[in-house]
Amino acid sequence: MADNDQFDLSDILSVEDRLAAEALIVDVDGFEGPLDLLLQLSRTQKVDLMKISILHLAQQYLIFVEKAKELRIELAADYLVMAAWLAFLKSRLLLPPDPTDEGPSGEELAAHLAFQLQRLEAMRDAAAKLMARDQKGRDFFVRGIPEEVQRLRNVTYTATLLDLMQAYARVRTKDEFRPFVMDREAILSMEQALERMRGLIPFAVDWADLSSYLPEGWELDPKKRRSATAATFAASLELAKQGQIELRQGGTFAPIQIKARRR
Amino acid sequence: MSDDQAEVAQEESLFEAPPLAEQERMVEAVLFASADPVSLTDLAARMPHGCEPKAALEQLQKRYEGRGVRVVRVGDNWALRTAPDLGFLMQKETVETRKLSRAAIETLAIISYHQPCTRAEIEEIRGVSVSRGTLDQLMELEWIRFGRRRMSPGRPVTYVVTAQFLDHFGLESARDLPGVKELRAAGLLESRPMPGLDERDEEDDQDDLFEDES
Amino acid sequence: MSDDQAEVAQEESLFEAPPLAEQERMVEAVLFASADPVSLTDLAARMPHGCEPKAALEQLQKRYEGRGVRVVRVGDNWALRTAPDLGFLMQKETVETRKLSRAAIETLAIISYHQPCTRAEIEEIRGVSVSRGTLDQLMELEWIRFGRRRMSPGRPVTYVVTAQFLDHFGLESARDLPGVKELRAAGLLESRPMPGLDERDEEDDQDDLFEDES
Repeated sequence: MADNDQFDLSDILSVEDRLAAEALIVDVDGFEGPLDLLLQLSRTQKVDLMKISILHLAQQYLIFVEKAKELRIELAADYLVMAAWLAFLKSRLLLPPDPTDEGPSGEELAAHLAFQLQRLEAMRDAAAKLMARDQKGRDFFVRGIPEEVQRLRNVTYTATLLDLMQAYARVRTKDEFRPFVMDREAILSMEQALERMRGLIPFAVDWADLSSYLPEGWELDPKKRRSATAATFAASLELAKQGQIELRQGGTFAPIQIKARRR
Repeated sequence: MSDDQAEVAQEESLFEAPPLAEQERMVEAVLFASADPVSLTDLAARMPHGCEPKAALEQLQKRYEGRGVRVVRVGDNWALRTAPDLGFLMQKETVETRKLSRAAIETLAIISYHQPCTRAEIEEIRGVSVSRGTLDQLMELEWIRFGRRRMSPGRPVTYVVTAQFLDHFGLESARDLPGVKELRAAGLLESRPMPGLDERDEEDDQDDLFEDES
Repeated sequence: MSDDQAEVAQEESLFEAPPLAEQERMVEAVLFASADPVSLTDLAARMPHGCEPKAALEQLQKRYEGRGVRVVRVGDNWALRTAPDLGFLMQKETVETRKLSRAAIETLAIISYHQPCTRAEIEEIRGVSVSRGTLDQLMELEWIRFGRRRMSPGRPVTYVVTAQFLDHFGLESARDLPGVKELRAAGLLESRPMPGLDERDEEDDQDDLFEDES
């Protein structure tokens, strides 16, 4: 508020009014929104919230807002929205009900507002009770020297039948092994993959990752792995189509697993 | 233990479980060693086969009645905590916590009494918007966490209180919150839509209440 | 307590010291919550005026005799510790599954195809030496065991696969393992056999197979 305004105000208003105005400024800052203000105002009625007069409360609120306007206090939009709504509620409560109107009655709206106020008050109460409870690290304490739990690792090893057979094949062919030589050595065709898979399928009794069906050694070179993966995948789709294998995948980008189809 | 029960126990285990008094010692040792609450499952997993941690725990709890340390229940877990009336001896151990704002305290209370609770519901009760920082602060304290998304339009996230919240405030479960029965009886924990506003999505809120605690 | 002492105590404190049982609770709570062992001086400083932590501590120590937790002296300080015989409860076992090493799976494969099979034979087939650890590991897994000693010079020990092996790999017998021809047909053997190294010896092996098992 500019100094000028202050000066004007002091001219117009009595000392009492000015004090009230100052209190108002402070208070509006202290309120957490219109509902909070309403709750505060309702306390001046000095009755149980269950018996509060909503009409009277609406009146109080409207006077408050009016006063704030007179004092050129900028009220946040939600205070004004509430004022408009309360003005509407007040008229509903005062006028006889219009039978053609389908909306909720003034009494219903008033009851809801009373409920909201009771609920807010109840939650404030509950919050205070919660914070008044004994708290950990303030009123009660945990063990000061916790003893670490030692973790013993128990390792179990696992291998699949395919691992076993591939290992044996690897060993038996080591002497005679020479790298696959092709015109394009990093390319595995789908036909090659299909032929290879056909031979393997009879032994694929358990679910196994498609990646374990790549030709020996191909998984080491990124280029070869890419080609072999694509070809093996295409071949597995073909085999699935022919009803020779089943395919499954746990989720997007999860490993694809295959096994022979039981007949 | 009746004869029948004894027989069942015998069948269940080839080895005889240690006597209850011994099991009580074990539960005592495990609870002493841990600063965090321990579950019955965890106890059973650590104790020899055939042990019944629940019976041992109940016996232990009785033994510590009126002592400087107590056996307390936190959700489905169990812990040892000093008796609250002796807190004055522990200035050295007292943890200085950041003072929570009024908004944070009220938000925490609303979540704990209304959980699972959406942000819109918190705002509806407080009558003002909830700042992101308030929820973040409560999350950082690990007093609230995300619950299941609400099955209403927009599938809003919900908030629920955590086991750490229960532990911090010495609560066995959210059912033990101060005055929760009275508030429910008074209908103040219901989500009541504004008359005239058709809020179908609010209808099944009550069923959700405390789903996580059971 | 003599009258004189009582008078001194009276003078020292305007308030009466709490009863010993209460002091014991206090000592218990402090020892429980403190991050370090606590000295008698420290206890006295924390407790209300007129308390006698030494007496309270002794009583507490007696109370914990034979329990899962004990009052122990650490230098000049005191602390609560879990009973040493319950140390096993502070261990948690976790099971971890790992793939067999290449050496192990190859050794296992050779044994399963060539059993009974000596270590020298395994080394001959693999073309590299087999470490004791590899065989031990397979023995520990109970996938291989000792077979009959070979009736050759030195009477070397042989290895055979076990029923657990068959169970793990879902085989009815090691005879069900595909032969080299089938492996080749399956594309598991990619290159052509070396001339001269025909598969006759392998067929012989198949006949030997499970001489010990039948």
